[in-house]
Amino acid sequence: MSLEDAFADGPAFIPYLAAGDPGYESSLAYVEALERGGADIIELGLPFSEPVAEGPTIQNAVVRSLENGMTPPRFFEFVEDLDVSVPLVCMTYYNLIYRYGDDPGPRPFVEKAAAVGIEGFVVPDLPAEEADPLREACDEFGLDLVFIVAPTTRGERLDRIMEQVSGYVYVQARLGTTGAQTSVSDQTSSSLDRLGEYDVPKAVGFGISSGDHAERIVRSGADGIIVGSALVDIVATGYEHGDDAETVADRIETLARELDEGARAGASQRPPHPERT
Amino acid sequence: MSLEDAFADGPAFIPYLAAGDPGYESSLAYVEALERGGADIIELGLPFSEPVAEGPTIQNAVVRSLENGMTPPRFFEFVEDLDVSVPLVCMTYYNLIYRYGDDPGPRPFVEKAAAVGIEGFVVPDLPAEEADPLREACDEFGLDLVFIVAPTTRGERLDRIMEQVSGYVYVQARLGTTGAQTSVSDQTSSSLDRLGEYDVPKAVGFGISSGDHAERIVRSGADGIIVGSALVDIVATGYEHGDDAETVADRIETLARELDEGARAGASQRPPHPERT
Amino acid sequence: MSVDGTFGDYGGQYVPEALMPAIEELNDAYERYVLNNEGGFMDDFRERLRDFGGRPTPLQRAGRLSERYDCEVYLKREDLVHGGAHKLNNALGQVLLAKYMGKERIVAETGAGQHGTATAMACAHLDMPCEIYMGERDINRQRPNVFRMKLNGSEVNPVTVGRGTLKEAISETMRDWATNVEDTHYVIGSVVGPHPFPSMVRDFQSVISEEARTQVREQVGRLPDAVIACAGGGSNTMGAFAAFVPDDETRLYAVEAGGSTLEVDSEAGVAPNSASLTTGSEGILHGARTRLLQDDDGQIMESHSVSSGLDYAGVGPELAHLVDTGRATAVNVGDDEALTAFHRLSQLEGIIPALETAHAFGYLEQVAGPDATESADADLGELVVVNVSGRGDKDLESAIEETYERDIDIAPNMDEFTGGL
Amino acid sequence: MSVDGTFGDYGGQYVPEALMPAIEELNDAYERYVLNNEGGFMDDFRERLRDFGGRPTPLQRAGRLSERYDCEVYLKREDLVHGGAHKLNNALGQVLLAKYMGKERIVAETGAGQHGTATAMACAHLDMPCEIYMGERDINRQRPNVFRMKLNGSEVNPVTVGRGTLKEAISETMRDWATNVEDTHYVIGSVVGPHPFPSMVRDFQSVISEEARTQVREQVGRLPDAVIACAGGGSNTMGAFAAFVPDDETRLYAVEAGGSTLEVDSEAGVAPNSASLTTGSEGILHGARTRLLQDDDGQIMESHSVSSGLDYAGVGPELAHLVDTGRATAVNVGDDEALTAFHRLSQLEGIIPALETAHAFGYLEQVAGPDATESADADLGELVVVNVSGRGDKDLESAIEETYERDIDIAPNMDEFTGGL
Ligand SMILES: Cc1ncc(COP(=O)(O)O)c(C=O)c1O
Ligand SMILES: Cc1ncc(COP(=O)(O)O)c(C=O)c1O
Repeated sequence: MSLEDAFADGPAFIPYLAAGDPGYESSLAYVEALERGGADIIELGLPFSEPVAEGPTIQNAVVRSLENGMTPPRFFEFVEDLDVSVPLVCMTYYNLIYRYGDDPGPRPFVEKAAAVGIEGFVVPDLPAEEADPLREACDEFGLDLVFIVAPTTRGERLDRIMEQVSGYVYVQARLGTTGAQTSVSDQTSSSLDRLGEYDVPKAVGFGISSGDHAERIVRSGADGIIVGSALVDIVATGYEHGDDAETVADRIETLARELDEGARAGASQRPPHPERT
Repeated sequence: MSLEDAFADGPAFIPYLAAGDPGYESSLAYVEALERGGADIIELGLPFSEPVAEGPTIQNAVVRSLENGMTPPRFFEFVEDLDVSVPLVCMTYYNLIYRYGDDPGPRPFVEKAAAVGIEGFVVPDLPAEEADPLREACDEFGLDLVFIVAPTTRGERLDRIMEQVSGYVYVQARLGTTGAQTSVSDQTSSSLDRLGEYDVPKAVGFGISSGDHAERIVRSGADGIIVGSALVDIVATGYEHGDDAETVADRIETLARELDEGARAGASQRPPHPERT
Repeated sequence: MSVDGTFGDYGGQYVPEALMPAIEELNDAYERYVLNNEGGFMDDFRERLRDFGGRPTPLQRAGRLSERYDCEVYLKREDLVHGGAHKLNNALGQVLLAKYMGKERIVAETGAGQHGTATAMACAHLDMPCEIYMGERDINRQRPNVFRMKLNGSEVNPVTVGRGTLKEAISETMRDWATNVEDTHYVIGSVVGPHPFPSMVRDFQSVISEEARTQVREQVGRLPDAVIACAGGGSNTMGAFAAFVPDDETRLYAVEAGGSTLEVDSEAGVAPNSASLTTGSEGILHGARTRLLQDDDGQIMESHSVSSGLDYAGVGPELAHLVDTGRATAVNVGDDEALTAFHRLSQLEGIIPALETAHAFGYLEQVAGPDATESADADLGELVVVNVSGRGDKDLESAIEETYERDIDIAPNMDEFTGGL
Repeated sequence: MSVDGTFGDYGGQYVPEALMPAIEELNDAYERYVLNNEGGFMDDFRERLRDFGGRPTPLQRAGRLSERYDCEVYLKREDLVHGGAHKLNNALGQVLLAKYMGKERIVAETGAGQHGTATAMACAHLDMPCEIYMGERDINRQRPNVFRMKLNGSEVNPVTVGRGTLKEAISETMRDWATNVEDTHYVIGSVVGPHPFPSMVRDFQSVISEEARTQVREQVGRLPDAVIACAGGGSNTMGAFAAFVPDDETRLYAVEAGGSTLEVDSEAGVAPNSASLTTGSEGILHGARTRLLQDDDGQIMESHSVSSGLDYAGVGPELAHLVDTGRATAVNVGDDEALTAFHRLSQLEGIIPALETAHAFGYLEQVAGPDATESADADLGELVVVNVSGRGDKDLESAIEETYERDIDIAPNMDEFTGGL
């Protein structure tokens, strides 16, 4: 199933977790719980030591995962060990992609990612201007390259990104970094408006934390929702309290379901749009 | 008795103590002990808060005396209360002389000093260049003005000083500040040589601490010896140990006698000098 | 450099999309105000550098060093710039630019606190609100600098994630910028980060070599055989090199922190040095492609140096390019050598250098000192300019601690300071 | 001044005879080298001031102060001199002179440590052995400065007698000089002491006003209406005034430390201020006749000020004379006002001043600030030059302590610094 297909059957629910957080086995369980909760695509973070685009929640997840020995090779094993059927998007920073393999450049990483079944990438520190090499490798191995569009992205920049994007566009709901929030920002609606004319699914992320929240976002016109910090929070709390992995996985599944249902509810309330399938 | 007369009968022994060190009454007793020990002239220190020409021993004496309330008016009372018959020289710094009385200038201080029976002054921070006003007041009231000649004083400077000096000249035995030492410095002999031609008694001070020491100084040609720190040391030790004033006075008298006898012994070993009486 | 901000393979703009519009706006302002002096920006900047910053700084012949090294040693005295280091050249330029751009708020990161204090000073001078991010561990190590920033009216935000040092502070400042990008300018402290920062910071710092080049010709009548500067991010380095780059006969030495050893513990992700030019490899960090201390996977390593201002895993892309192309030479000086040089300069010339700066002098000793090995193949020539990037007042506590630990033999007896100042 | 070193009734040479030959020798050297530039001494001095010292220092328009005080405020930036204060101008001059005189050893006294560090720097630069006397209490209060002197290779001798402060250190240095007068020069730290020191130190410091006078004419096109400088011993004061003395239209303000109050406790021999020009009387101290804080008997009083560099019972004789004759005006600023001014300058201009210097700015606020009383009768005019005698890095600890104690309302929140740095 390709990434774009995941949007065919109503709004896509796209949860994020950092691979290996807090440990290898528990993390496998948590990611699998996402699928049970209704995930249409899963964004799987490969932790980088300098996660400049993340807020404190995901930053701490990255630290936990790294301390537990997560590396790019382990990440690929992790993907192989995962028992999920929805498409996986690898979210990581460019240096890890660039440094993988014997020669610098993104090709070896993409080749390996394709081999383990990854369908696409989100690379928060790789703007369209610098993306050509990765874009080429993705094309070669048939992977999608998702770009983030920020509330500040307009005009020419937007065109340039939309020319390169594939799979879906990650609509950043508000300025700042990742992290759970409770209100729908004005920035979200105006971003969706600006993106209206482009023919690619629009998934909104940054700060979605509840079913109600998801519902409102989709009602405003999003084709999907991306949820990270709210889910990572569950992992963090479970880790801090020493809860067992099964309990934590259940909580994750529960929130996932709430989010997924919220998104669906939002879609049903939406005025029909001829150009949207 | 004038200061110069004190040199008539053999070498003059000129001890120094700080008035009021450590207390008013005890200090009276110590000064009186100097006379019993054979003093020919007594240099009585009026403590100044910034005794720049003194070493640590006398500095500390100054601190003790000031803390006990010594002031210029008290000093004059002290002199009046003293029961000694040898001439007294007041040793102090110029600011105290300058500030005494209603009008700035040395005259009121000198007038008062004369009235209480002081015979002369030594003012360590008043070089000949600045001494005219004090010299005039001394002349008016018939007091002597003793100057210090340092090992570095030569040529014109020496002449200038010797024109102004009266009573005796205070030959500084070595460079530095006051303080007990044990050897006779080469600087002493060469200073005495330089002063040979001037017709005024030469008293050597700075660092004389024992009868033997006194003997050698006088043997080298001094007309008198000035001893301060070695005597002040006795006061300091007595004060620190809490010894009673009588005991301390006895010790002072004993050292004074040793010094006086040393000086006399030195004189008897001296080749007869026609120009010295 | 090319107009797109790449230096050979290095440079670029590897930043989150949210920042790109701001970076484009900045790039536009850089071209207008800095490169084309629109609105008289550069005149205004140079006047403030002179009156507020204390420029030009002297180029001083170091008599006793010249004797020791048997060549003419000249010192470019950036330690005399207001605030005590070259850092103000850049901070003042950027804060002024932000003002011209209509920004209303400044954020900055700082490690040792030098860039933070420089930024705080510039912001007070230009009446701009300022927030500075600083790792909690650095805050505890550099309390006087924290206090100075506060005195100048800046807020200092402790960064508690990770190890609480410069790396984390940079990430945190980027986050603030990403959140408040519309009214806020991020004053980066060295020739690092996405384009236009490396070029812009270099341009602001180039005043060092522009002055030095004129001064050395006036005072000695010729160009130097060598220019030596320490390199952390590389801003004093690029500043000291820039005007000399076209002078082929002048050799350029970038002295990195050799730390305790050049060996790297890749397993632990720790480099006991900050020698990214010497021991690092190509990668992408904090917005640019450059040379980095990284492990085999591309994770950034903890760097180490006795001088916190050199303690950074990356280096400016332009400097990396100059080294790769052979125009500049990367060398390094270890902690012990740097500390010894710190004491030597203090004693011989009456200039207490920053520990960063001391590395540059350590190199002079390494290749021209009495114990220089035969294999020290650098030929400094007869006329050497050393950039005194900053003064050491900020480093007194570290100097005490580290001198004891390392038992530096030329150090004065400091027994009374064992407990610190 | 007259050639004999008197200024009206002030000045003179009230020193022990043992020192007189050295003082005559110094006077001779002063006339030959300083006044007549023998052997190119003054050229050598000026070149070193430039290259080693960082001169000329800027005359900076202070934008935000100018706005606050509704007049043009210009700052003479002596805080940018190497070492952080005007003190080096004098120390370098004297150590160089000692070298020309063939002396082989330097002694100096220091209170706050600024003169000591300046002397230590000059001695390292000129390769002269140096011993510095410092009261034990001051040593404990100014540890960073003690450490800096040691780093520069000087010995620091603690003075334990009395209260262990500047007064005692001066006496002790005089004693050392009296003992070693033949090969040793005593570098006095201000325009005090016996002739030729007051004239000589003034001449070395006059570079401040010589530069400022030229700069203000170049930058503004006219002479200032007022020059303001703080006054301890008065060396930055005389330095800032000297070239303007013949300019009758320029008013000169010497700002003394008003301490906690101008009331004097004559009984206890304590003046809670250091305002010898305002509250003192004529007397003789440390070699000169001048205005002093003394009790009715002529005993010198303990002075007090929040800034240790102003904490001295005397003042330079020439400055006392300028005030007596009406050419200069003595005013004073208390501890609280000075501390407030310290914070204000830091916040408004990005310059953290020495606490001494802050007094000069306190005066500006006193007479031109928003709360200036009607009775503030000083008319500063429209163009004011303030001498920024030094930077405040040395005062950070005191600033913390004193700001808390006095609860200065414009101070930043410094809770995290209650325990000191
Ligand atoms: C005095 C000094 N020199 C050098 C550096 C290193 O920075 P850069 O390499 O950017 O000049 C610093 C950084 O804080 C510094 O304070
Ligand atoms: C910065 C500064 N200003 C002023 C003074 C006061 O000295 P003077 O009155 O001699 O300039 C000092 C003395 O240490 C000082 O350090």
